[in-house]
Order: sequence, then structure tokens, then C-alpha cells
Amino acid sequence: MPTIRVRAVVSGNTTEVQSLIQHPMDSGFVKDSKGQLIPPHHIEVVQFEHGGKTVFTALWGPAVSKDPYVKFSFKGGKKGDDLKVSWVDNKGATDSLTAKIQ
Amino acid sequence: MRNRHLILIAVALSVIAFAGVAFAASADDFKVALAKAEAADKQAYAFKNQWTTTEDDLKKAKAAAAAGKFDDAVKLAQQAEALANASIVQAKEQEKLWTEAVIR
Amino acid sequence: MNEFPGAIPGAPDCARRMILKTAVAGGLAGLGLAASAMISPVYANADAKEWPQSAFKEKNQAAVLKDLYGKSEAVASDKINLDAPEIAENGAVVPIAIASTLPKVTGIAILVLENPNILAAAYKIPDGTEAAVSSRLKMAKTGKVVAIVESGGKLYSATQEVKVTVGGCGG
Amino acid sequence: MLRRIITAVAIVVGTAQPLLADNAVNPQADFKAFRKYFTERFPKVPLNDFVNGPYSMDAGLRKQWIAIDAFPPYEFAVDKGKQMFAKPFKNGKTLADCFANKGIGIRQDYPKFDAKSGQVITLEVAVNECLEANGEKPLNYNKDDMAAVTAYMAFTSRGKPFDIKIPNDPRALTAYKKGEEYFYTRRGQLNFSCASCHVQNPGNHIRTEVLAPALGITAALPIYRSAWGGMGTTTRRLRSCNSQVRGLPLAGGDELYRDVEYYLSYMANGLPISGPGARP
Repeated sequence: MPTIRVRAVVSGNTTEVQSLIQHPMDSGFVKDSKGQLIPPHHIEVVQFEHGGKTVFTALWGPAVSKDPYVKFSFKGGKKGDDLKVSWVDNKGATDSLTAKIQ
Repeated sequence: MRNRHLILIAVALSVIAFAGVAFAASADDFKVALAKAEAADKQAYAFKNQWTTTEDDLKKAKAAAAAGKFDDAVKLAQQAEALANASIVQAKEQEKLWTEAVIR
Repeated sequence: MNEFPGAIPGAPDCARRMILKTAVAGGLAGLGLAASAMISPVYANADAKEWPQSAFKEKNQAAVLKDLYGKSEAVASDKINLDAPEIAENGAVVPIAIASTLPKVTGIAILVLENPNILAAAYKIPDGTEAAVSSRLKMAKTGKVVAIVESGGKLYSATQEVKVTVGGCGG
Repeated sequence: MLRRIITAVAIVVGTAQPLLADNAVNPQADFKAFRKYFTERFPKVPLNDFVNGPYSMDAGLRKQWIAIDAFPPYEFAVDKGKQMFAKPFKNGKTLADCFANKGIGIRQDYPKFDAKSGQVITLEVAVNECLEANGEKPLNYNKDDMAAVTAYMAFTSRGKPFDIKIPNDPRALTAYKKGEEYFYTRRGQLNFSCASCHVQNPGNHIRTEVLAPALGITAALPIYRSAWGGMGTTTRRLRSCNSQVRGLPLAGGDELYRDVEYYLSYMANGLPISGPGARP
């Protein structure tokens, strides 16, 4: 199942992008049921690309909530264009998804 | 001189042994206390009204007994019994009292 | 439910993606070539090298700003709108939105001053992207949230206090 | 005519069972009184908004909820549930085969009274009965897969009004009455009933929480709770209520949990399904 959910909607010249990513975002300050600290496990970088250009980069620490959400807007997107989202976390895991602008 | 020493030691030992009987709980004491607590808890279970605090004390009591701390174990078992009994009283009272809270 | 199906390192799907990622990165090393050889736009993946590790370890605002932007002073500005709840419903999920009318914004950062490491998130705003971002953050306890906006090479800030009754250090 | 039969049955039940002796079972009258209590106490809250729990009571919370609901964290559970629903069992059948209309848009009909077993069947119980009838392992009642399946079923039923039926069967009336009793019975070392919080104090804070009104409280389930960092079922919600007052929670699928959900959902008749929900 994809970890990335994205909704990109164009209105006039502006494309509003909302994205939700499934990730535990463990802060490293929480203990499990056995009293052991759960090591930090969080997304570090999320990149949004349109037309071969990066339109937004998120740099995240462990204080971003579990299943993180982000919203931003950029100019120049058109209905039907590709928008690519990709992330990488501190353990080197990655995922990516290409969505169509609506 | 030597004899007196021996006697003193004997007296000292007997005091310790006596104290053991009089003031410290034994494994058997714990068994009795636990059985009582568990019987009360079983009754609370029948009412589907166990309290988490009863369960916590029972667990702690068993752990204390396992560690050989029978004084603590008995105390905790008695506390668990008291809590279980209180939950039974609550359940019985509520069998009638709940209707007073109903929106009418 | 497998809480986190898509990102288990070494899971077949991820492994495939990671290989793809390496391939794309390799192509980019030969930059212009790779780009011109392809008809569709070249997409790079998120690159962990971009992550400013030191900034995310800092305990005070000046140090974070120095690491992120090379300068430690930020001027309070009423051209930043920091929208955070007065009382967070839960410290694990505090919605925070930042928008600015300052010109030439290139970066936005959010600091949570009472968290163990105060930098929560930093966003790069390229030309053509609006100076507005919403995200959800964890807050360990009641304290100030600071929005930093990089505009025309200078730093500006806005601050709001958020009351947290249930700490979200964990999440 | 129907009402007369119900009353007659209620009288029979009332005399047959000492528990019910001084409380004739009259769900319709209870329903009217319950609705009147909440609408009079919160005249500014639109009736259909009660299903939004604490957000119907507190403007600050509501604003955060709207921000979070723009892209709600339960979406992953809904998708997972959709997949689980379509995935064939070992015998080739699916979860969808166990339900009316393939399980789509039917959440508002649960819990149901089952005349065969004489028991109340909640949506969660129905899911597990389906699995077991098909030789599959039942799901944990608390979260994860059970939350995903029921989240999907609720999602496909959003906006549909609760339509809980209490048939003319003394066993159904008894289950309803037991559910009511469970709801109003004080329990746990703190000596709280469900009603202490959700009837007497909705909108007020207890410790850090804004308490949800009991009216429509089952409509948003299952929920993603920030405090849990994940999804939880109706069972989990009830279990956490129990342990918060220091009462030992019951097992998932326990008769009393079925009955109290039956009672509360009947009280919510006509209110729209809003689940899956997001809560603090």
C-alpha cells in the first residue's frame, strides 16, 4: 500500500498541494511497553516536483507528528500535470508517488 | 566466660527467631491472604466489576511473595481484598441506584 | 495491521524503489546528459543529504538559525501570520500554519522552544511557490512556537504561545 | 397497535424479570427524554452536529479538527479496510459476502438484534462472526485491522441516519435495558458511570479532555485518536472509558459492550454516521 497520499488542485494559476504520509515519526523520547526507548525513526526530507523542478522541500525532524501532513501552494501547475512526491527517512527507507494535478 | 558468651548468643538467636514468628508474615500467611483476596476478586468478576487497582495490588502481592517479602505481600493481598470487596459493594448498590441517574 | 507497510527497509517494494533511486541519482551525476536524453522531465528523489542534521540537534534559536541560514538574528515581523491553537487538543498533533506577505521568501522554519530539540521543521520555498505552509507538530509542553521566515536574505520571526495539556513528545 | 404490543411485551418482561420489575422497558419514551435533554441543554448545537463529539462543544477544538480533517489521519485505515474487504478468504469468499449490499452503506443498521442467537450483533462482532464462519481467524477487537474494516464500512455510510431497531422480542428489550443499565452504572474505583461524563458533563473538561455528549457518540466510531497515536474501535473506546475510571475493561465482544452500544446507537437514531472520526 502506498505510504503517500497527495491531493493537488489547481485554481487559476495556483496549485494547492496537500499531502499525508504514513510514517511512525518516532521521536526517540518515548518508551515502549518494556520500558525501552524507541529509537528515533522519522522522515528527513520530502520533495515535491513539477515539470522537472522542485517546487517544495520539507526538512523534518522527529517533532513532526505521526503520519505527517503538509500543505503548500505553487504557481504554474495545470490540470493533468504530474506532481511527484518522494521522501526519505533516517533509516534510508524511501517512497515516491506521482499524482495528477486536478 | 565462654559459657556466658554462648548463652548470650543463644538468647540473641531466640529473640530473632521469636521476632520471626511474632512479627513477620510467613509464606502460609500470604497464601491465606491471597486466597481471601482472590475469592473476593472472583466475586467482583462475577459482577463484571473488577477494579484495575485490585488487579494491580494482586500482581504486586504475588511479586512481593516471590521475592520473599511476605510482610509486604500480605499487606498488598489484604489491600486487594479490601478493594475487591469495595467493588462488590459498589456493584450491589448500583443494581438499584443506577436508575436514579437515568434521563427522564 | 502492519502499522507501517511501505517503508520497512529491505522489504521488496522498498528495495526496488531504492535501486531506482540510485539509478536516478547516478543519472543526475552526469547532469545535463541525463536531462537532455530524456523526453519526460527528470525527477530526482528526496535526498537525505539535504537534511541539516546539526540544526535539528540544537537547543537554542540562535544556533538553529545559524546552522540553517548562516545568521542568528531574526526580527519580529507583523507580515508573518502564525496560526497555532491557543490550547492544543493534544500535544501529539498540533496544527500550525504559517503565511507571510514578505517579499522574496526562500525559507520557512518552525521552532518549538520547549521541545528537547527546538527545530521542528524547515521548508525551502523556491521561486514561484507561495510563502505559506501548514503542518502538524508535536509539542512536549506549553510554550512558544516561533515561525522564522527567510526573506531577501534576512530573517523575520513571529511568536505564539500554545498551551499543551497532554504532551505529545511521543506521538 | 405496535406500541401496544411493545408495552404488553414490556409488562411481561417486567414481571418475569426482577431486574426490570420497577422499570418497564420503553425505548421510545427513553429516546424522547434523551433527545430532549441534550437539545435543551445545548440549544445552539445543531442536532446533526452532536455526532462530532467534543467539536460540537468547543470552538477552539473545532478549528483544529477542521484543520486536521482537511486530510485526516484515518485515510490510511479506510484504504486498508477497503482492501481487506475485497481480499478473498481461503474459501474464495470475501468479507463483503457476509453483509447486505456487500457491506457498503450499511453501518447505520448496526448494532442489530439477532433473533437466532438472541444477542445483539455489533458491526465488530459481525465482522468477526463472518471471519470465523469462513474459517478465518477473528480480528483483535481493539484496533488495527478491525478498525480498518469498520472505518471503511463507516466511510461508505457517512451521512446515513442511524436506524437501530429494537424488535418485539423480550430478549431484544432485555439487551436494550441491560445496555441502559451498563451506561448509567457507576463502576471503577473512581465511581464514575458512562453517564457521569457523557450525560452530566459534556462540554466540560475532565483533566485534559473536553467530554463528548452521549447523544450520537457511537456515530463517529471508529476513531483516530491523537492520544492513541492511531485508530481505535468502539470496543477500544469502551475499554478506555473503563480503565480511565479504574475499572477493569471487559473483553471485546462481551455481551455488556454489545448491549451498551445497542442502547447508545438507538438513542442516536436519525443522526448521521460521521465515522471514521478524528479525536484528540
